[in-house]
Amino acid sequence: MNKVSAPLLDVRNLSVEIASTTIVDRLCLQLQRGAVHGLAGESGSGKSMTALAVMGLLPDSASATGSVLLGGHDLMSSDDAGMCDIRGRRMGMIFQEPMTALNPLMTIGDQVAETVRIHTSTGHDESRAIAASRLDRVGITADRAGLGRFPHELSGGQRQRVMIAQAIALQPALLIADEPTTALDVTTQASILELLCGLAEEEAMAMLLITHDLAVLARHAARISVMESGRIVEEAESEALFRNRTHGYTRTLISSATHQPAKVARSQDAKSLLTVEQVSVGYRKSGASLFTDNATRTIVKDVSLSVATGESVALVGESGCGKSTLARAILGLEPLLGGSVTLDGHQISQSGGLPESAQRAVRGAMQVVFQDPFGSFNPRHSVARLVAEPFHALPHTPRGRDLGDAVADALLSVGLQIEDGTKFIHEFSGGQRQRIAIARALVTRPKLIILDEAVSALDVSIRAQVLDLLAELRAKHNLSYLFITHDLAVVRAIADRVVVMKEGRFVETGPTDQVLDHPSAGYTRELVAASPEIPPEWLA
Amino acid sequence: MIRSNVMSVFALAACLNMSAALAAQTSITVGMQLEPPNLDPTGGAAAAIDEVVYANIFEGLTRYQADGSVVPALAREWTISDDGLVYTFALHDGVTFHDGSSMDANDVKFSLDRARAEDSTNAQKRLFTGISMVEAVDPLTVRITLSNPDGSFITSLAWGDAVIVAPETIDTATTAPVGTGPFTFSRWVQGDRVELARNPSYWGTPVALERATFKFISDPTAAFAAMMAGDIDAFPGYPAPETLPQFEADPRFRVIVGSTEGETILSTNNKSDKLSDIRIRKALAHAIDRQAIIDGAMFGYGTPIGTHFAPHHPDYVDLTGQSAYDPQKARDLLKEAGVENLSLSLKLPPPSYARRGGEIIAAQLREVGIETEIANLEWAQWLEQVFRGKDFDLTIVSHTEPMDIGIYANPDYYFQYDSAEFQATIAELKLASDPSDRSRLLQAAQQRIADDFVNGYLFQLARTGVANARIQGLWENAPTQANDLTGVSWTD
Amino acid sequence: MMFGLSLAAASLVIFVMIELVPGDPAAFMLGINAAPDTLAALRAELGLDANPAVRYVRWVSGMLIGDFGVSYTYQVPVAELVSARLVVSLPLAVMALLLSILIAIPAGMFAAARRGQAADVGIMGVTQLGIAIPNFWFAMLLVMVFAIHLRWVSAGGFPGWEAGVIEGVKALLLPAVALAVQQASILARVVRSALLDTLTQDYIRTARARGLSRRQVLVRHAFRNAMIPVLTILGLQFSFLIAGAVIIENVFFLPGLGRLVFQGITQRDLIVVESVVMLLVFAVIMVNFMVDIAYAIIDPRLRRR
Amino acid sequence: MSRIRHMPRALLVGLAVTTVVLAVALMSLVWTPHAVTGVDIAARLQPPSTTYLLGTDHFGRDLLSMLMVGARTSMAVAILAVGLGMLVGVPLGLSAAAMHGGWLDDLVMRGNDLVFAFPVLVIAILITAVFGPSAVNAILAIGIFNIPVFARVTRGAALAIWTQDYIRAARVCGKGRARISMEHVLPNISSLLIVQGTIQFGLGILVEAGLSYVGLGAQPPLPSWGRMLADSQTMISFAPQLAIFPGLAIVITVLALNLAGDGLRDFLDPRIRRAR
Repeated sequence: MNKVSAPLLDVRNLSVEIASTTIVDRLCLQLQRGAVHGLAGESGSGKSMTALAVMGLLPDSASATGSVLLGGHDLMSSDDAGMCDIRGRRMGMIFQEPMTALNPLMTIGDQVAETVRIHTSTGHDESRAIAASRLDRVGITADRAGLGRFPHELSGGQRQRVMIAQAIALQPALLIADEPTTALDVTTQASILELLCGLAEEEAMAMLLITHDLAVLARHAARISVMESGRIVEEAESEALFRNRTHGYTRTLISSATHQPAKVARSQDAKSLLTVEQVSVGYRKSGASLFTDNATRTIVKDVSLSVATGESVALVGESGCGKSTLARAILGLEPLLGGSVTLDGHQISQSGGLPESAQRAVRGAMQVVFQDPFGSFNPRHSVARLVAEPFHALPHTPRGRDLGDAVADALLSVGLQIEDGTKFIHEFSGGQRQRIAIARALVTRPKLIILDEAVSALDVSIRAQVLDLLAELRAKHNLSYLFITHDLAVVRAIADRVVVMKEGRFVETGPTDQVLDHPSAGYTRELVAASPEIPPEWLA
Repeated sequence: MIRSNVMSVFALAACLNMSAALAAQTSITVGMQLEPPNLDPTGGAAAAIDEVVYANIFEGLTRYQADGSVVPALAREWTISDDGLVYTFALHDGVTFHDGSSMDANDVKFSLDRARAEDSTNAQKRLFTGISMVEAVDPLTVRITLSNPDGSFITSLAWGDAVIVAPETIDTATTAPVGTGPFTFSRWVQGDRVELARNPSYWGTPVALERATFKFISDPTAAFAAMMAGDIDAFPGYPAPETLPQFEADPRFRVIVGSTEGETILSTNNKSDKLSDIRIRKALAHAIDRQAIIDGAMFGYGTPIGTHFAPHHPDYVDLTGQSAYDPQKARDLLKEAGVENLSLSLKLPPPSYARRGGEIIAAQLREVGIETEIANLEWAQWLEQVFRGKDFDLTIVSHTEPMDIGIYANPDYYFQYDSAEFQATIAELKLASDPSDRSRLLQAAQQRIADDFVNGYLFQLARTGVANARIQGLWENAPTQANDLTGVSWTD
Repeated sequence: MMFGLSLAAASLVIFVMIELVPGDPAAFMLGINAAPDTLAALRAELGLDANPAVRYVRWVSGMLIGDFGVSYTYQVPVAELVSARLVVSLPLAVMALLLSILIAIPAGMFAAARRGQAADVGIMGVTQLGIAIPNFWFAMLLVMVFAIHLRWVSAGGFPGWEAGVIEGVKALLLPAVALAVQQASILARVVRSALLDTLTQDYIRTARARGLSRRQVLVRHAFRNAMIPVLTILGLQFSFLIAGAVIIENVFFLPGLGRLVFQGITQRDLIVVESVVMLLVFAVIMVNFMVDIAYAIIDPRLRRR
Repeated sequence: MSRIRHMPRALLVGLAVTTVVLAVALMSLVWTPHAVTGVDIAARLQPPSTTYLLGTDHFGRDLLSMLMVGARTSMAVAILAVGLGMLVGVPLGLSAAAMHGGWLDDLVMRGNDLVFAFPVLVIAILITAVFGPSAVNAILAIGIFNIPVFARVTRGAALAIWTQDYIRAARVCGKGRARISMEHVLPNISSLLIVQGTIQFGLGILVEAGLSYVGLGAQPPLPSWGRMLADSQTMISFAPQLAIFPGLAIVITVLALNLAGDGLRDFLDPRIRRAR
C-alpha cells in the first residue's frame, strides 16, 4: 500500500501511566482512511488503554502524554468539551461486551439517535430517521418496532450491530473496535467482522481493530501492529508480518496460536470408560406450577456418547448449545431427565437419581477443570488444601504423610514446586492457576478428566503451554479427556475425536481431522468456515 | 365510700369558683395529660372522662364546689326523713338537655335506676347499692328510698358517676354526650381534642366562655413545649413540675399550686413473707427520706404525710415524726428482724411521681442494705400484676379519692392489711353521726395504720397547674376529678 | 395469590402476638374497684369471652367486609378511628418523604458528580451525621428552637385540615423535618452510591464514546438506571414513615396512627392494635407491590410481554 | 484535581472512637468518677464543675458516670441484639442459599418478607408489652429484626459464592451442601458480615435509645442513654447539659460505628456491595 497521503490518525509517543506504572510506552501509530489496522497483543499489553487514550476516555486515575492527531487536530490538547464534540462525530468506538455496553433502559433507536441529536441540531423525527437508516445499514431491520426495541430483546450479535450503528451514526472518520467479537460465537463473529470491514471500506473510515486473535487480523487487517508490555514491537502489512515473523515476540504469538502438542499414540481398541446413554437434561421453568406436565425446558436432548480409556474427545458448540450442561450432568451436578451415565462399569447417574454411594465408588476416577482460573479456587485456602480437596469422601483417603506426598506429586507433575503448596491462590498468575486446577484434578489419579473450556481464558502463549502439559499428562497416565470448548483450534490441538453439538443435540461425531477437514453436517461446515484461521501458506 | 381508680392517680383537677367577667377572648384551650376513652361518665371509670364532662356537660342532683363542699345542682333542695332513709328532691324547673328535651323526674329515675341495675357498667355502682327505690313523684319531685341510713349519700350524688342523663340519648353518650350543663359537646377528634361550645339555653348562670377545647398531651416535654409556645391556655394537671420555676419567672403565666386528695404511698404487700414482719416495714419507713423524694420527684411540690389522710382535712394528724428519716435505726431494725440481703421488687406505674420516686426510694433503701428490683409497668400491667395479682413487694401509687382510709378495712385490698382492730374502728365510724365521734375515730384510724407501718407514707400529691396569667376562675385544688370551666374567664 | 397468602400469614402472626399480651381490656376500662359481675358484663359486651379461634375468625371475616370492629376504649368503630388518624399520618409521611427526596436526590447527585472532592466528603459527612442523630432528640431540639424560642410554628398538635391546608401543613412541618433528616441522609447515600455504581457500567462508557459530556451522561443515562435501588429504599422509607413515627408523634402530640397503636398497647385496646398493625402490614405489602410496578415502568426488562 | 483520600481516615477515626467508647463502657464496670446508684437530691442539677465534670442530673447523680455506664448498657444491648440476629440469620441465609430454589429457600425468603412488612418500632413496643420492659427484652425485640437482615445479606452473598467454580469443584469431590457452606461459603462472606454487623450495631444503638426513650429498654437504676434523654427533656432550658450530652454520646457512637462500617466495607473488600 502506498503511504503518500497524510495519515488520518497520527499517534506519536503516546504514554499512559496509572499510579506511576507505565501502561503504554511511547507508542506511535498511523492510520489511513478506508483501511483496517490491526492491533494485536496479549492481555495487559496496553491495547485497550491505547484506544481509550485516543478517545480521551482514560480513567481518571490515568495520565497520558504525547500527541494524538486526528486529521491534523491535536486531541491531547482538547478539553473534555472539545473531545465531546469530536467523539461520536469524528470518531466512534465499539466495545467488547455487547451485553452490558448498551443502556438497558433505553430503546436501541434512541441510543443510536442520541449520537445524532447531541452533535447536530436535527429534530426528533429526523434523528430517528437517521437512526433507522443506520440500523438498516448494520442489518437491524429498521421498521418502527425495531427502533422501539430494548437491548435485552436482542441477541448478542444484534446488540453488537446496534453498537456499531451508534458508533457510525454520523459517519465518523475513525472507528475503534476493541475486541468487538471476542464475546460472540464464531459464526456471529464472522458476520460482524465482515460488516465492520465492509463499512470501513465503503464509508472510507479508518478502523483500528483491537484483538488478541491473530487469525482474525490475518483475514481482516491490512496492517498489523503487535503490542507487548505497552510498546509496539513490530508493525507490518499483514501478510508480510506472518511470513517474515521478524520479531521474537511475534514469532511466539504466531507459533502459540497454531500450536499443536505432540500427538499421543494410543491403542485403538481400548475399552469404553465413559458411556452416556440417551441423556436429557433440563430445568423446571420458573413460574411453572408443580402440577403442569410440560413445564420443563430441555437443554440437552437425548444424546449418547462414549469415551474410551486414553481417548481425548472434544465436545464443541456455540454458547447455549448445552455442552456445559451436559458436562455438569456427567459430573453429577445436574439431575438427568432421562438416560444414564456409566463410568468404568459403574452407573453413576440416571434419571430419578441414584444413591450417593453409587457415585462414591468411582468418585476418584473422574475429575474436572473449569474455565475461570480466578473463580475456581477458594481464596482462603492454601494451595495444598485446595489440591487435596478431591480426596474428600473417597473410600481410602490418604492421611498425613501420604496425603502430603500425593499433593506434592500432583504439584510437581504440573510443573509447580512443592513449596507452592503453602501459598495462597492470589499469589499465582492465570496460567499457574490452571496448572493448580489440573493438579487438583490429578491428585486422585483419575481415569477421566472433564475440561470445561479449560484454556479459553488464557492468553495464547500460556494456552500453548497448558495444552502441552495436558498432552504430556495424558500420555504418562493414560488419561481420558472430555474437552468442552467452542474453539476449533483447541479441538485440533488436543482431540482424537470430536462431537459437534447444536441446540442440545449432536449433529456430527467423528475423528477430529475428518470432521474439521471434511465436515458432513451443514452446521459443522458453517462452523469450520467461520472459524478464523491464519492462511497456512503464510506460515509455510 | 371511697374510690380509688387507676386513672385518677393522674387526676389533678381544679377548682375556684369566681364570678365571670365578660372578656374579649371567649375561647380557651385546656391541656390534659390523659385522653378520656369515652365521654359517658356513667359508663366508664377513667378520671379523664369527668375531667372533660363534669359540670361542663353533665350535671347531677348535687355537685362539688372548688372548696370541696357539696351544693345543690339540678336539685333545688331536698328533705331527708327522720330515719334517714327517704330523700325527697325538688328539681329546678325549666332545665333542658342539649337536644332540647326537658329534664324531669323521670330522667332522674332513669339515671339512678340504670346506674344501680344488675347489668350496669357504672364504675361506681356501689355508690348506688344503698338505694332500694327511686320514684318520680311528679315531674319536678323525686323520692329516693335507701335500705340503710347513709350519711354521705348527698355527697355520693355529687360524683361524676351520678350525673343525670336522658334515656333517648344515652346510647350515644360515649361519643356524643348530651347533658344539661352550660357547655354542649361539639366534637371529639380522637387522640387529639374534645371541643365544647356554650349552651345558649342553659338553665343556670350562663358561662363566660363561648368555646372550650380540651387537648390531650401525654408527654411532659410536649406539654411544656405547648404551654411555652402558647398552644395551650391552661394545663391544670401539668405533668412536668420541674419546669414550673420557668413559668413562675415568666409574666405570661401563672402557676397554680393546690392540693389534691392524693395520698402518695409506698404500698407494701403486707402478706409478702418478706414484709409481713412489722419490724421490716418499720425499717422501710425509717429508711425513706420524704423531703428528698418530694424534692427529687416533685421538685418540691407536695406535703409530707405520716399516715393515709389528707393534710388539709381538719381531722388530719401529723404522724410524720413517727417514721422520721433515720437510716441507722432502719439498719438496726433489720438486724433485729434478722434479715440480711433483703431484695424486694418495686413495681412502678407510669406517673413521674412513681417512676422518679421509685428511683430515689431504691437508692435510699440501698443505703440501709435493701436491694430493690425496679420494674416499670404500664397501667394495664400494674393492674394485672400488682392490684389484682398482688404479685409485688413494693409499689408507689397515689390514692386520689377523697376520704379513702376505709380501703384499709378491706383485707383483700391489694396491700393486704388485715387488722381486726382497724376494721372495728371503720365499722364504728360508719354508724357514727356525731362529728366529734367521727373525728376521734378518724384520728384513731390514722394512728392505727401509722403504728402498724402498713405502707410507707410519702406525701400528699400537689396539684401543679400552669395557666395563662390572664385566665381567672380555674380550680386550685382538686376535691374531685374535674375541670370545671363554668367560672372561667379571660381578663384583659 | 402470594399477596393473599402474605396477608393471611401476617394476620395470624398478629393475632397470636396480641393474644399473648397480658392485661385485660375490660379490667383496664373499669378501673381498680370494678365489681366482678360488672367486669363479666363488660367482657361479654366486648366479645372477649369467646374462644380465640372464634375471635380470630370473627376478626378476619370482619376485616374482609371492611368491619374492623369497635374500639374497646373509645367505643367507636376502629375504621373511623383509623381514618381519622390517617389524615394526619399519611400527609406527614408524604411530606417527610417529599422533603427527603427533595434534599437527597440533588445532594446525592451533586456528591456523585464530585466524587472524592471536598463537596462529596462534606455531603457524605453530613449524611453520616444525619443517620446517627436519634430523630426524637433532633425533634426536641427543633421544638426548642423553632417553637419555643422563635415561636415560628406551634410546638405540636394538629388543628385539623378544616383549619386550612396552610395551617395543617405548618403543623406537620417540624415533625416532617425531624422524620426526613434521617431518611434524607440514607437516601442521599443510596442515590450517590447507585449513581457511582451505574457510572462504572459499560454503557456509560459507550455513551461517553458517543460524545456525551459527564453531565449529560449523569442526567440521561446514569440517573434512570440508578433509580432502581433508590426506589427500593423509597418503598422501605414510605412504609417506615407511615408506621415508624410513633415517637415523633408523641413528641409533637400529633393524633397519628403511631400514637394510636402506642396508646392501644398501653390501654389494652387490642382490637385497635390488631387492626392497625394489620393495616400497616397491608400498606407495606401494597407499597412493595407499587414499587414493583414502578420497577417495571422504569426497567423494560421487568415488563411482561 | 485535588482528591481527598477520606476513606482510610474515616475508618481510622471510626474504629478509634468505637474503641474508646467500648473501653469507657468496660471501664465503667470497675470505676466511674462517682457512683451512679446513689441519689443525692441536694446536689441535683449542678452545672459542670471540677467535681462533676459534666454536671449532675435531677437526682444529683454525676452525668459523666451515668454516660459511662449508659455506654455499657447501649453497647451490650446492641451487641447482643446483633449477635442474636447473626446467630439465627446467618445459618438461615446459608441454608437458604444452599437450597436455592427449594422449599427452605422459599420459606426463609417469605418469612423475611413477612418480618420486614411489620413496623419495627410498633412490634418492639408490643414485645416489651408482652414480656415486660427490660434490657433482655429490648435485646430480643431488636434482635428479631436483625434476623431477616442477616438472613438476606447472607443469602445474597452466599448465592454469589455458590455460582463460583470452586463450589462446583467441591461438589464434584462429593462434599455436601452443609459442608460446602461452612468450608467455602461462610469464610468468603465473613468480611461482608462484619461490615453489616458494624452497621447493624450502630442501628441497634439507635433503636435501643428509642426504646429506652419510651421507657421500654433497660430499667432503672441502670442508666441508659435513651432514658437519660427522656428524663431530662423537660429540663433542657435550665439544665441543657442533661439533654445534650447523652444525645451527643449516641450521635458520636453511631457515627463512629457507621464510619467504621463504611470504611471496613471499602477496606476489606472493594468488590462487595451493600447488600439489600
